[in-house]
Amino acid sequence: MNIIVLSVIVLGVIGLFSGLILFFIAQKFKVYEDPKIDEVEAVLPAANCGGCGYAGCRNFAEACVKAENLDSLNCPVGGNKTMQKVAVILGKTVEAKDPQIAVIRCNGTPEFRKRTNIYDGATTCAMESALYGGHTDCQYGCLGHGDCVVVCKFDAIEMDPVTMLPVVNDKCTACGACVKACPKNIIELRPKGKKDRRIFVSCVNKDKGGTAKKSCQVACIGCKACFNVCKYDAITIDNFLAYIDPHKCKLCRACVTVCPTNAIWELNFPPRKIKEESETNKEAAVADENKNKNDETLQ
Amino acid sequence: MPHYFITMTKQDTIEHDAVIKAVFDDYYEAEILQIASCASCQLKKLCSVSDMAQKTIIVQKDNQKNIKTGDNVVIYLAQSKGLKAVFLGYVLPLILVISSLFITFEIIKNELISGIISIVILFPYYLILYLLRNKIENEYKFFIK
Amino acid sequence: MLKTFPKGGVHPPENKLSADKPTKILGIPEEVAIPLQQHLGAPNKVIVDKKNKVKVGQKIVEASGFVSANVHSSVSGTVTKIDEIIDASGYKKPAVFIKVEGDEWEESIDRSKDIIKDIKLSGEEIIKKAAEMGIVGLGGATFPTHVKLSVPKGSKCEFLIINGVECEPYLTSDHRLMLENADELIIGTQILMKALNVNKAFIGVENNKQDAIEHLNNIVKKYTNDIEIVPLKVQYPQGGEKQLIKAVTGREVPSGGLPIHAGVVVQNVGTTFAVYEAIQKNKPLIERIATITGKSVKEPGNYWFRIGTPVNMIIEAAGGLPEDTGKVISGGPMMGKALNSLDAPMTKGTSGILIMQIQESKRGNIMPCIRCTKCVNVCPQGLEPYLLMNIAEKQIWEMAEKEHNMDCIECGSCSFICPSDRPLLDYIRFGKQKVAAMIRARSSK
Amino acid sequence: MDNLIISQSPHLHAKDSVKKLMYAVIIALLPSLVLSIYFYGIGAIVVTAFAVISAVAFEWLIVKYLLKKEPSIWDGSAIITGLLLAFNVPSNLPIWIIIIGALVAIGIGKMSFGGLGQNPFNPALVGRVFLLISFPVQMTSWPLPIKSRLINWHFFPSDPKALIDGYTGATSLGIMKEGLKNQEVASSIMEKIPSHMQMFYGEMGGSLGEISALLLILGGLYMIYRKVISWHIPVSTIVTVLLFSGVLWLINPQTNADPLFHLLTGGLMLGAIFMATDYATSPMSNKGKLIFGAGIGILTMLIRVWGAYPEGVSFAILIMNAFVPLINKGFKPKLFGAKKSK
Amino acid sequence: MAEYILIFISAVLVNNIVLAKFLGICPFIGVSKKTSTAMGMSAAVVFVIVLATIVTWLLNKYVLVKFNLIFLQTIVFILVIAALVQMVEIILKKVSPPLYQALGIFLPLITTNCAVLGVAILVANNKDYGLLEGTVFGFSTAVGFGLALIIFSGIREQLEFSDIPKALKGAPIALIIAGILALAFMGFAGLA
Amino acid sequence: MESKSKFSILTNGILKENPTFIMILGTCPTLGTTTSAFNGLGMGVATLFVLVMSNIFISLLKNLIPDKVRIPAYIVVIATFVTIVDLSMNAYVPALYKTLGIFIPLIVVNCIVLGRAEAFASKNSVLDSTLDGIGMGIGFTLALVMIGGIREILGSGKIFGLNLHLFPGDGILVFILAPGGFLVFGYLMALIINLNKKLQKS
Amino acid sequence: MKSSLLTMSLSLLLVSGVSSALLAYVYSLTKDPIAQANNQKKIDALSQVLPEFNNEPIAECYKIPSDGDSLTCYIGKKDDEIVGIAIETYTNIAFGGHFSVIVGFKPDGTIYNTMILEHKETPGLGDKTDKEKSDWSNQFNDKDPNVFKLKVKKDGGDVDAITAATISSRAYCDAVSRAYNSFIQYVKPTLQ
Ligand SMILES: Cc1cc2nc3c(=O)[nH]c(=O)nc-3n(C[C@H](O)[C@H](O)[C@H](O)COP(=O)(O)O)c2cc1C
Ligand SMILES: Cc1cc2nc3c(=O)[nH]c(=O)nc-3n(C[C@H](O)[C@H](O)[C@H](O)COP(=O)(O)O)c2cc1C
Ligand SMILES: Cc1cc2nc3c(=O)[nH]c(=O)nc-3n(C[C@H](O)[C@H](O)[C@H](O)COP(=O)(O)O)c2cc1C
Ligand SMILES: Cc1cc2nc3c(=O)[nH]c(=O)nc-3n(C[C@H](O)[C@H](O)[C@H](O)CO)c2cc1C
Ligand code: SF4
Ligand code: SF4
Ligand code: SF4
Ligand code: SF4
Ligand code: FES
Repeated sequence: MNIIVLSVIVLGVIGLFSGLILFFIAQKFKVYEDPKIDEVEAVLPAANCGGCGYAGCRNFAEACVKAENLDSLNCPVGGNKTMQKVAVILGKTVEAKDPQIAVIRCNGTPEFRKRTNIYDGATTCAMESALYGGHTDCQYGCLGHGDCVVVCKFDAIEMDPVTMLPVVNDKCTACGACVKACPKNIIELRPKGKKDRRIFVSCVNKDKGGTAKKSCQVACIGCKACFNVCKYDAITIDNFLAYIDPHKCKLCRACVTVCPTNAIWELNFPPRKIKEESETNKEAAVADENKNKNDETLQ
Repeated sequence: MPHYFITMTKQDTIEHDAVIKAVFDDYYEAEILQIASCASCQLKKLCSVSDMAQKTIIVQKDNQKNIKTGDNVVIYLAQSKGLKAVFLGYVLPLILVISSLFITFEIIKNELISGIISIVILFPYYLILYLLRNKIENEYKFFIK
Repeated sequence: MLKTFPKGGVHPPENKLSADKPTKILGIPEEVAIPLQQHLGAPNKVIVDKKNKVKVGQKIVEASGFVSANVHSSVSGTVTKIDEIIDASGYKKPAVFIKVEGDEWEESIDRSKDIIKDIKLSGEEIIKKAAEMGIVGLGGATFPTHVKLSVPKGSKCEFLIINGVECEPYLTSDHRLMLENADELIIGTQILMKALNVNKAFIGVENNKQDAIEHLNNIVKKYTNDIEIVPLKVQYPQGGEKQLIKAVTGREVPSGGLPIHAGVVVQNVGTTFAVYEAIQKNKPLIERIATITGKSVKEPGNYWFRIGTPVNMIIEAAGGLPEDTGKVISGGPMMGKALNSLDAPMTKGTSGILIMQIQESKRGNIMPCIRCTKCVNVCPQGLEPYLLMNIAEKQIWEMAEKEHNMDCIECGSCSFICPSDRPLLDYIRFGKQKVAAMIRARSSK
Repeated sequence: MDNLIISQSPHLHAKDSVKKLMYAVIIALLPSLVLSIYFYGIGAIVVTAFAVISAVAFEWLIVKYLLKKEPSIWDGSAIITGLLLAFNVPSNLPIWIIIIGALVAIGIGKMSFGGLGQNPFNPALVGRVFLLISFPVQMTSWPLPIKSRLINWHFFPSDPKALIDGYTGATSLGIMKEGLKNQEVASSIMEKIPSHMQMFYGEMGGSLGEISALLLILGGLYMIYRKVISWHIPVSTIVTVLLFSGVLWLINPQTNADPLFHLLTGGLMLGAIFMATDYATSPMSNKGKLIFGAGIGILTMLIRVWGAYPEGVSFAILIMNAFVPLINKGFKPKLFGAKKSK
Repeated sequence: MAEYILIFISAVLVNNIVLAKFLGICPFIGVSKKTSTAMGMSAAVVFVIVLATIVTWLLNKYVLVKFNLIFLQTIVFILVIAALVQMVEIILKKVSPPLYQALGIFLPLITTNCAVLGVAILVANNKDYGLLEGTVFGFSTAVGFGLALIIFSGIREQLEFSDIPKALKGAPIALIIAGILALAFMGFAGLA
Repeated sequence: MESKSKFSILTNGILKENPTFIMILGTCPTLGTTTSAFNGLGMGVATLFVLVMSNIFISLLKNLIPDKVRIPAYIVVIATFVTIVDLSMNAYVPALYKTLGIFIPLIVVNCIVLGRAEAFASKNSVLDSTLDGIGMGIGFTLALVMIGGIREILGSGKIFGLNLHLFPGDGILVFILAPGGFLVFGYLMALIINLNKKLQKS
Repeated sequence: MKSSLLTMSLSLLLVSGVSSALLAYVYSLTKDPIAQANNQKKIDALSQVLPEFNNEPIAECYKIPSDGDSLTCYIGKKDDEIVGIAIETYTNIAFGGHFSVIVGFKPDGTIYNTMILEHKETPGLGDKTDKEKSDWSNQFNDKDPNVFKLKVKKDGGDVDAITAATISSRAYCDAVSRAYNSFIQYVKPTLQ
């Protein structure tokens, strides 16, 4: 028989047979994967950081495709821009969320927070904190081994070698990994604020004023000065610790100057004009003024 | 709380990462995540000629855990059960095939026939499995970790 | 062959510098700070207020549950405040501060030196009284003694073991107690036996305390045949209760189980003495013996101190803090806690204050694990410490649980022996915390 | 004293350190080195020196420039690797080959896995087997032991044949294997090779450190005494070889060498005492160690009796190294209070 | 019998499919780090390879050689193997869904690339092998693959805790380990 | 998919998505056929041919083949070209054919080929697919030649058969044996991955 | 394209049909060159181990017995006069087990030339038996095995072994003497 005819027959039969089996099975087993998942995944940052609450970007993409609306889903890394793109792909809407950033709520550099003992153990914050309060009298303060630095996938936290405090830079995507890692609960995710400006109390010390002040010169002592000066009810004080609600705070900077221990931080603000002339007096004056005003409005 | 209070339940298990695909009244359907190197591969859907099927697995419901579709979970099966499954699924039929090949060849000395018999012998094997399906049913339960 | 536990263990230099120093009584400080919680278990509530006058032995803190213990005032005077103080845990903990005025005792307490042999109370009454008197284990874990004595339904206690091992280097308080208060100890043992309804008790003593073994043997003859003094090989952690039980009775406490699951209850000699005083003399647990010791300490010694006395005081009594102090440890060098404040109050659990020299207390540089298996070989619990540390470093807690990290008794033998100076126990503890949290979360779900 | 030091318990530490352990091993190896210098002359010194120096140097370079970390080469482990590599090669090996060996041992065998303690395979053996397979000619021509001869060593032998004639010869194992293959009777082959006594104290041809069972055993006892190693691996390896070869020998003493011969020849002692016991590459539990040793014994004998190579210790150890993680998984130390197996 | 033992030793140790023959390396490198999973996968591979060997051998001898169509070997084999493997899957699923599920986590089919086709071609083209020898060879080769896989999963599990230089993490270190293993396995030379 | 320039399609496979070093596909032929630079080249070119041809044909056929039998059909197409290569090599370069041995038919299961067919050719124009095939093929070939070259130089002191007289003897034999293949591939892969990372960063 | 059973079957049939036809065509094109290529090596070998000839020895080959096996024998003739006899022989005691050698004898029984055909010896060692790698095998040329003992010197013969590859050398001798024995027994007598 002609070899061509023969091979056509043999291969035709085998090809058809196995092709159909393959087809049949493909059909049986085929899990429908929405092609949109791929598309969504493509616009995601591929950082696989888990900041969205899902195991990886693909899982997040799946969740986006499945979800009825995107309100509860957010990729902190990509931010609004990415979520907007996702929304376009999926034909859904998404409300813009305030971008967030991590802030370090500890102020106690070695200069202000004296070491009281020498820690000689495994250099992780989690383990030092498991052993005792910390190598300073402040039990709340940063331990400085940088557990937060280690977990950050974006190189957004560095340890300042002088202050021994972590510093967050603008690579931060608010993934929240550091927040989880810090055994002292020092790190908070706060809205980035207009022009990247933020005001917050850089301290989590819940000791009474005196004790706090003794252990760290720049601790929040719960003196209520800021509380009194804030016109927008943005400040609350619990357990001798002030907290500024970022959503209420209007960035007026009034509180910053009244804080007797400089525990309130303002970031990315232009330098104060008055400050240039003479320092404390004027500041105090302004503070007083504010306080007065505040009192008046209260009355 | 000191650890004395805690009852320990340990058991050797075979675990696998999976994603919950659907939640039903008394079970979940979970899809196995491919092993790491494959999961990240761009070509996973077509990598090998025959490996296209994603595995969907029925997992026992655990009412105490609040699990929704899309959750990443670890599912597990008792290791002894897993190895038993391997035995029933691969090892036993393998023994069957090889021994029938050798035995029939010893008897009839014909490669074609004994070869075919050794393959065909799988069908009664699977028939038996099929008849026993209810017995097997209850053994291989996956749970959520 | 002396009895010992079958596997593992180390033999650190004993350095029992104060073994031949008879106990003295430490003076009463001007102010004491009595922590509210000096036991393992549920937190307590204070029943005195600022400005209240209290007497020695007056109950000031009440147990808030079964696994909890009362606290009594160790001095007489005025409550100045209820505030926080850094204790041996290194954290600020609430405490009752009392300004000392005189030394006025509750009348019910029998302060005579007489030895009372008759045990009048029934078993149940003994347990109740022990609870009332705030007795907790003085062997280290400060677990409320009445809980241990209340054998749960379904289990039966067959033996009582009195732990006079004192396997920690440096410490000698139990040793001195056995020498100086043997009669009370034996009676205390009988009380415990009655409470537990057992008719066999052992007193385990390490063989490096020959004098105590002989002395106890002599004394016990006067009382009963049911108490046996068992000399044990000098091997750390002979005093760990699982190891002690194995060494004395050959039984193994099941993994994850309690001594009672092996039919045994273990009590420290100090606890036993405290039980004697509580039952026979109505005296709550307000004082105990602590060893003050260390290579550079001028006068190492053993002191009876009132609960709440600041650590500083006992150091002063021993000649002050030496120049070359590196660490001050509450407890022994193997299991004690390094103190970060010398104002910390000494509590029911303080068996000694050890002052270590700088060069002795600095840890070596951490090197990679060379897999020398020394840690595996010394672990009395049959664990693989190197692996547990690796797992903890990588934070794979499921695996840590599978590798039984909860079975670690934190004896520290592994860290002690490791030639690479790896902080094995640091990591294992960390892992235990995490796994315990995980298990708790699981069982509460 | 203002600032107290704080750390977790235990606060005491045994006096051992990695360095001390490693130097104990080095001390245990020295007698064999001296003997080999006595028999093989200056070549033994040169090969050993180059092996050690280049092993240490490569470790330093790799740590410093590739891993960009602070090198800590004086822990002694690289010295041991160099020493043992040298112990496993003929004393007339050209320098450039031993340097390649050290590079492979340290670079591939050790540092690729992260360095000290992390390597799954014995570095010196990785280097040795690499060389054996790469340079079979140079690696299998052993100088004969000549008492106190001095210079017999060539820097760059242009013609490898020069190595073989005259003062080099096969090892006893090689002669035995060759002979048995040619259907000679074991007892008559024995006449061509050194006596058991000579083998025991070390007058025979072979790799430079493997020759004297006596001194190696002494070194081993010293290490056991210093608690550097435990007895499990050496004993189980040696006993397995003894049993295996004993059974063969009892079956047919004509076609099989006697058990003592198998013990005393080749790298068995060196391997069992110094190389199988390498911490990083041996199992963690005592049970595991016994199994590991037995595996080495069996594989060694398989290769010696039926394989192409006259000697199989190196291969056997490397192969068992690969099984160590599985052994560690399967044979854990007995957990205190573990429930009796149901 | 001795002949089969020789084939077995040769295929498992001396000419190990992964370490000496360079087949099936992708799954070898990408395989799970869990030893238990590796064992399950190995069993799956053995089964699949033996089946494939028998079927392709028969096809080769009684169709391709008979009709002088050897040149269709590659194409026929690949199609038949693919179909065969899928068929086993589907039968298993139909016959015993729970069993199928339990096996699901062993992801057997990922390993069916090079190794299966390679063994089929090797056996079919080896003039010395009859069906029985071919089957034994296929079986042994697969066992060799499984052995390598299991050893490897163990080492990788242990390496989880090592501090591998960053540049070598992942596939490179896997290859290096394979290299050293291959080096070690050369010691078996001459055994068969 | 974003439209890419023709040039980037071509160069994609050479470094950025190099099938051997970056995607780690087709490891078996990569190791099995690289005992010398020439053998690597031969294997690379054979694969290149199959890649290009199957890409072209699949791109041409993409609208004709029903989706569901796509994979079997692709396999048939690919296997056809593999067989053609097999036959022609056997006929015209028998020595090379012998050394490459089983790895020629195994091109069928090389993930690169089917992968490109599915991921690229089935979605793109014939021209693009051709370019993609060429790029990937060149990437693969370059990798094989590199590995083969290194193994040849180290293993026998030669390159493309030319003796470089590097060693007094024959060279470091291991490198032309199996273990050397793994080692060279491993270290080279590490090098290239890192280079690639650096390039992409800058 | 939309999938239906018809289109699917059709397209599959079409694809396989076309490709098999194509393959069959290519096969018929390459058939002869392949056959030739397969023979070429032997022809080259024959022309090496035999003095110049002008017949077609491959067409005229026949089998001769040897220890229960058989060897292939090729007669080289120049102008119908026998100039040499090539015997394809083998050994099983080589380092890699088996290799085959072709030995050319002059009609008087002296060796004209020898050449290894296929081997699995170690590169750099045993492969020096290969003419391409070393001229070691030339030492057999023009030797009469009757006087020249076909054993390595170590075994009391006259053959210089390759350094550190005595096994391969011994195996080569084994193969050559196998050929010589059959030659003396079965071929030589027919030449007279
Ligand atoms: C490692 C280790 C060592 C111990 N050493 C002693 C010891 O030497 N003496 C002692 O009384 N208790 C020691 N203990 C505490 C005992 O395990 C046990 O808790 C105690 O004897 C129980 O008695 P108690 O409740 O009266 O304290 C040790 C515990 C551990 C974990
Ligand atoms: C919930 C709980 C129940 C316990 N029950 C008993 C018991 O029934 N019998 C007993 O002997 N010890 C019991 N213990 C005490 C512990 O076994 C142990 O003796 C105590 O924690 C002190 O241990 P250590 O000093 O060795 O660390 C119990 C502990 C806990 C936390
Ligand atoms: C990797 C390696 C490959 C070898 N290959 C061969 C070989 O192909 N042929 C051979 O005769 N010997 C080979 N040998 C050498 C033999 O193992 C043995 O050393 C030799 O046959 C006997 O040594 P001799 O020739 O010096 O007497 C090889 C050795 C090694 C290490
Ligand atoms: C008892 C003992 C045996 C050793 N044996 C070896 C050895 O055989 N090969 C080696 O390279 N290093 C050896 N070393 C050194 C060291 O452990 C080795 O380099 C590690 O494998 C490096 O991780 C040994 C060390 C000790 C303590
Ligand atoms: S700084 Fe914290 S929140 Fe920001 S990216 Fe890093 S880990 Fe995430
Ligand atoms: S912020 Fe928290 S985690 Fe970061 S260094 Fe300070 S204590 Fe550690
Ligand atoms: S692991 Fe725990 S029990 Fe074991 S030696 Fe270490 S501290 Fe002791
Ligand atoms: S003792 Fe230290 S070095 Fe040795 S195995 Fe344990 S952790 Fe590793
Ligand atoms: S090329 Fe991937 S398994 Fe062979």
